[in-house]
Amino acid sequence: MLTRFLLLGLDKKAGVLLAVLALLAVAVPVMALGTAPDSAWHLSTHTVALLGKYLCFALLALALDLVWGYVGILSLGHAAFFTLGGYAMGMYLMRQIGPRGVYGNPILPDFMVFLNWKELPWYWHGFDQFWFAAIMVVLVPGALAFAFGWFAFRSRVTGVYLSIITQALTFALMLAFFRNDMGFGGNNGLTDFKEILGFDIQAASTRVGLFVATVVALAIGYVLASSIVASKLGKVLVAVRDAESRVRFLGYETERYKLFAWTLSACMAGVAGALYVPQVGIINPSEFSPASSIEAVIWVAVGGRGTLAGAILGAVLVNFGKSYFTAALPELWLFALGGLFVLVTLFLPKGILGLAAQLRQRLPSRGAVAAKPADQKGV
Amino acid sequence: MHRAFCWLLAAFLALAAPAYAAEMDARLEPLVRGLGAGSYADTEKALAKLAETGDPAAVPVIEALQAGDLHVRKPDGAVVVAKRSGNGYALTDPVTGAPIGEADRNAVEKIKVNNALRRSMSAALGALTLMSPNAGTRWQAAEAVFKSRDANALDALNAALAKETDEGVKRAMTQARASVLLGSSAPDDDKLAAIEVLKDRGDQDALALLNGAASGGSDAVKAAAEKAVAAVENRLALWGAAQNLWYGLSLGSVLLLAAIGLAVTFGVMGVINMAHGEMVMIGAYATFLVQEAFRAWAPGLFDLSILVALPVAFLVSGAVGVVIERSVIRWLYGRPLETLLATWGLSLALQQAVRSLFGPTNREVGAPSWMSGAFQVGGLTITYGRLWIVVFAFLVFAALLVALRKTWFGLSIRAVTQNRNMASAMGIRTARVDALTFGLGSGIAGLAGVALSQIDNVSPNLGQGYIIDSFMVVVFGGVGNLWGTLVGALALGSVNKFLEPYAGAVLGKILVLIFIILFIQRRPRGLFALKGRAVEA
Amino acid sequence: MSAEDTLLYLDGVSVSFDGFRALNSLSLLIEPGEMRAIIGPNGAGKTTMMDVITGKTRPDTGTILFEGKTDLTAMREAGIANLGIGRKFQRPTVFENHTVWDNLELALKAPRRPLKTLTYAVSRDDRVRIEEILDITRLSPKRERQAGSLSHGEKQWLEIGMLLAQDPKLLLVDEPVAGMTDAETEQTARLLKDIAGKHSVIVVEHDMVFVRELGVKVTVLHEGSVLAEGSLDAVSANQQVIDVYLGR
Amino acid sequence: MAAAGLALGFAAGFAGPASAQDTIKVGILHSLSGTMAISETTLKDVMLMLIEEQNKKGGVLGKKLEPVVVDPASNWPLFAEKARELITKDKVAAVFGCWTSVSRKSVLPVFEELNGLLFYPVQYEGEESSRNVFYTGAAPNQQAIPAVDYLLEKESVKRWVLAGTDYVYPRTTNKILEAYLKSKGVKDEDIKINYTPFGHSDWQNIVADIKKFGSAGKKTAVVSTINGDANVPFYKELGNQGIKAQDIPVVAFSVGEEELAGIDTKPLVGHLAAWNYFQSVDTPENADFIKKWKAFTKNDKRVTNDPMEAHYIGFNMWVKAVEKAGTTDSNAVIDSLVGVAVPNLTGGYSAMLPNHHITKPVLIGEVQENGQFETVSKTPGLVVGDEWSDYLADSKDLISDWRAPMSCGNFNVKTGKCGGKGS
Repeated sequence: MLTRFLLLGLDKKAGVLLAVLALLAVAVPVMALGTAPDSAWHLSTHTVALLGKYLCFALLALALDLVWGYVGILSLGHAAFFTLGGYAMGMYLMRQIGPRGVYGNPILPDFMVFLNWKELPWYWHGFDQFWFAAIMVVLVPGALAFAFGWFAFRSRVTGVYLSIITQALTFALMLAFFRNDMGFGGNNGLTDFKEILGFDIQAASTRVGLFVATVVALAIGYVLASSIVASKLGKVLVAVRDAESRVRFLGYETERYKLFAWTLSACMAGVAGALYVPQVGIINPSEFSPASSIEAVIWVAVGGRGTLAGAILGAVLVNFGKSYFTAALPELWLFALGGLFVLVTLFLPKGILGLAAQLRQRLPSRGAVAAKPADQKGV
Repeated sequence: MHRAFCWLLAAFLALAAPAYAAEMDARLEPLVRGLGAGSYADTEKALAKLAETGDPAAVPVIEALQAGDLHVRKPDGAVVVAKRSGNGYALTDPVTGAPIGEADRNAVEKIKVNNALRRSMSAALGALTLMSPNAGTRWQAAEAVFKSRDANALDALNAALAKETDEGVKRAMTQARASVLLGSSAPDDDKLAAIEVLKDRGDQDALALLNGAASGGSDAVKAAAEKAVAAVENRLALWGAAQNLWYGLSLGSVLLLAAIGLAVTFGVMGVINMAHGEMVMIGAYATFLVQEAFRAWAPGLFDLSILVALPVAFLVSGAVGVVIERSVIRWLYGRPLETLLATWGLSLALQQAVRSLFGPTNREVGAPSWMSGAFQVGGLTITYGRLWIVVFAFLVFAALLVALRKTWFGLSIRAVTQNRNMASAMGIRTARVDALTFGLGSGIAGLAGVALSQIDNVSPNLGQGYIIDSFMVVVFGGVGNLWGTLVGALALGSVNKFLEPYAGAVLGKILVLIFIILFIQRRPRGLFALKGRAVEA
Repeated sequence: MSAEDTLLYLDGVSVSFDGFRALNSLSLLIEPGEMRAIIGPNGAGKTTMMDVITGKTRPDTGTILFEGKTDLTAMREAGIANLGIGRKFQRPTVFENHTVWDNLELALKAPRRPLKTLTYAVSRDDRVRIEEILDITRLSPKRERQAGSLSHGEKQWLEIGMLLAQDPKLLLVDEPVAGMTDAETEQTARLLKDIAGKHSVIVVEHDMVFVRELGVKVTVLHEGSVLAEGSLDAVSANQQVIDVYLGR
Repeated sequence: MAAAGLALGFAAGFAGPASAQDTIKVGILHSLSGTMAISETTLKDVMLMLIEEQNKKGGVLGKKLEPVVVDPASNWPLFAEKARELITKDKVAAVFGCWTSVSRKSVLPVFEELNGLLFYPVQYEGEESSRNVFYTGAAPNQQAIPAVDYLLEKESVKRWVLAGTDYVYPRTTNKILEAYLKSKGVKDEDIKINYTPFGHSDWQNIVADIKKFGSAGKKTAVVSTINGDANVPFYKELGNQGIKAQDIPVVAFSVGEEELAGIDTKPLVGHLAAWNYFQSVDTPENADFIKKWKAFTKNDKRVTNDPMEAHYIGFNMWVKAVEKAGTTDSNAVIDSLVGVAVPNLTGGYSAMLPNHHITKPVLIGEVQENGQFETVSKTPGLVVGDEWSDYLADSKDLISDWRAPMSCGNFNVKTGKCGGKGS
């Protein structure tokens, strides 16, 4: 039955995407480990880490698209779930440093030592076990999302109001984690990791391993998401997006549906964060910043809201552009990026994947006039 | 002002009697020369001697030293007043003020001062100017002595008190005398009297002195001082609450200013305007440019620069707003979300544009004299800058309210936002109204920029600091309801300020955010939600 | 007649928005299997009545009982719908981004919990039932069309079809024939009549021809309360009714 | 399958053989956008100037220097990513960059993994010493402690407010100062510590509290470790509430000429700052440096500040070391850097110590009306940078010496072991 359900997700588009991921999962290790450093096909650890980062963001975008594209919940706070997952992983990696910290303290991370904490805060216990951390990666964002969503959806907070309080949520978390008294390393966050599951975190092989893990996670996430979308539940979700009250009159408790998608999405974001941290080597509060949530929204919009593949594509493209421009035109890249967003929203409201459809009925003005009286749907 | 005037007077008197003056110079000359001796310590000694003479002729010298005009002429080590003229200096005699020729830039060396010197200078001037013909000056002198607690000033103080007629000055002098006595080795009953005087003064400074007294001296004095301290502290505690209220109000009005433009572009038009903060920033930079212009061409009128900046900032930001609306927003009506993305992109670009135009560093926006400093209302310290911002915020709010309620423009805005097609059917040029409305919102943001430039960085990041708070305020108050924005801003402002003393700045802000989240659960459409069927649609 | 043996029982129901009284102690009884037509000028409170029954709006005062026992005022939309009260809106609202088939599938009587729907697979009877409804509503050829691309009339039909798919005990139908051709109107009337046998139906309609076609008991609403009740002829003869409505 | 091609396209795009080494590349890793651009952009410019100057002199080892500028956009993970890019992709010989501690912490593992060179030009909290990092900014004992000494002696301050932004530099500095002040016999109730969030802009009641704290009848001073952005509103509030330097002096560790450029300093005259360099310092080297800087930026209003001097020193040290080693190979340069001494801008020589910190004079300056600082006190000799503070329990036993045989960043003199990193 589960298989039946999963098979739902495997349409043609999924086939293509999974093929690409499979290709990456094979090609990258070969190019990174199997080629001579000076060969034209060699991938440096830098590139591997970069691709890994993009795919983590892709998973985040996927999670976001699930709630925004299919349920119409515009979350400006998904960075919160992403970062919480990241911290859970970061705490594990921190504990793995053990006595190799600069002060050689076997238990306490360095930042606690020099701000002379005496013993480990209770919430740091257990994170020396990978399995525990792994559970927390999903549980913490999930629990937060569930609690938040439970209240918000029951009291029917919708549209902009919902978006803004999600922003408030992540903003509050950012301020909280900036506080050194919280015991998460304050502004410096968690860094200087040594090893994960016993593997040297800086070794090329480990990086490739992490990359493959990310590819797999993304593939699973994609199949899961597309199966859900294809199921009847998915149809209900879309119905909720388009006409929530009508769905209620059909006897569906829309709150439950939203909560389901919302919590699941948060968990996916958490996993993305957890994979992100060991690959970039640091997690700190500015990841919570509302700006990064908004950026994630933009990836989805660029790729094509409401198309899972689009979300992934958007995340990869935008971030690739960012890495490229910040090096190529460091003074001007913000113009490029900003311009991109404006152009995309103006000329491809359905994103890159919607481009073809868009080309048919050109003239942005048409859509605009038709839609003029401001209604909050779509938000 | 007065002060300078009365130095001229003093100098004039000194000059009026040449013989006397000449004799004076003879006596002062070596002391003045001593000021240039070299180290801070030496200068301080010379200054002390100069002060001891009690000779008003010393005043202009100290004034010059305070102003940093006093230099040592390298060749002969004479101490002179040197003022910039061309690329050299015009020299005058520090005592007589008589011109004594020119000097090349590096032929004179400035006499440096540090905090210690500054203290002794104001003390000395205090002692020396107690007899000044001008009441204001005498009052300042008394205050200076009050702070310096310079025992040498005591005789001068008594003499002055005997002559003093002005009530206010008399009080100031008595208090000064009290502060000196308390510091000195005067007999106890003098000190007890002094304590009473200070208790009546009852402000922070008095508290400082009383605390000092309470920690030393005879038991009788100690006891009295402690009582006085308690009394003063109670008084200040009462004012403390009022002070907090004021802080809340002034923070609230800053939030109001920042949010009110958004209340138009977002609240009325439904555009999730992420570039709002940049409109504020542009307003601030407009202020900077206006001030640069004033600095360049009309330094004398600098105090007016802010007033001129207001319309300029409004127009500049407004114009940028109109351009944005015409070029981008107009295509996106009814798709609030797309407006979020597009305006976010715009805000990135605008920040970078300003960065490349003006550089990434802070730009200096000066405060006009009428906006700097503070005044006391009982135990309440109110800074002029904040006061004007509060006033300004409410003026802007009122103006906007009138504009939307009473003018034809406002009418058509509401018509268009409520029923676009009907409005256009009635011959309202909706496109133009849209552009102007967005322009209005942006312009108001620009006005906010002028005010914020007085209290915050004028840097490309200025807007980012306010955008989130602005959205919180508008949403908390209820989208599309100006009164909601007003109440929201003030409420959040004062909640924040009342939490701060207990929770600290960081935790306070977090608690406010959590409060907003919970509040929205109770009222999903903000404080002043529109009720009834209108909402359901 | 007591509340017990009614299907729907409204007593002294009042609602007001910002001072405007949309319902003014409205009382109404619907028997099982009965079809009732509700008429009344604009603002008489017809739609608001439907809102309070379906839980979209909470009444300020008054009792609403379903099957003589369940208090609807305490419930939310979904719960009420699951009791067996279906509603068709004035402005046809179907799920525009779903196909006709999916619209019906969503409406079809089936477990409504997320995890149930997640693992839901269309059973044979379900398919049969949907086909049936497609035939009734004449939408079979358009089953794969996006609902958004249907004509106004077709949307009306689709929504009626969704109503049937829900298989409710009580149908609330708001202006079903608005924008329909005479043929369609007549056809709708026939459809509603034979539904009425198994279900109770409340029809709100302006179209007098249609109401006459139905030939059922008529309730006239005015300013949020019942002005008159009886056969169409009876009420049209009623002087008050003529004043406020027919002879406007 | 287009997508697949795209994916490979990326890979190919990233890969590619190393470019031929006809120039020596120097990486510049400073934020040009985001919150830190305000401070870091200047350092990017000064590096470009120094490199240009060096090339005029014929470059290094007969090769021209080629700057590689990237923008880490005030985003800490991006710092690490860009550092990796500079070293692996652009093959730079050395990197000059970072401002905030977190950005340094973020790139540190990268430099150690790839054995690169980082010159870090900003005063920081210490408690770190890496083989691959050279700290040309001040350690706490080269800034904070002398400043406090000055206030203790010259202003005979009895009561202290330690106000800072809530991040690691102020936290650590204040911990050190607290310990130091207590060792000087200051009582607990005479020390008040206060932390505010980044970019805090409403200082009304904090300034008022300072005023109140100052009215206890004892001379009071404020030691400010408030972070760049928040300073302008802080000083504006100080000015407005009329806290005069004569009454309650404020000594700041992160306020330099650049920050003051944004404020009207008339009400602030006499407030203090502690640095290792002031633009007002009157030496021929400095005059020359300022002249070149203004010429380079084509703006004679541009000011110079302490981190710029740090880069000036660091860059010259690197050049000298490379010349000495005759190669740009990291290991050779790292070894030859220790002991290198170059002139600083305050009329002396700064030397690279075995702990990869440098010797500097400490200057205390008072704010003047023209937005400059007037030096009111200068340490007689050079102060040796102390990475492991003697006032923190866990680090007082640690020392760092990167010369063979010890070559350890955190050698514990008690246990005689090299903990963690070095081993």
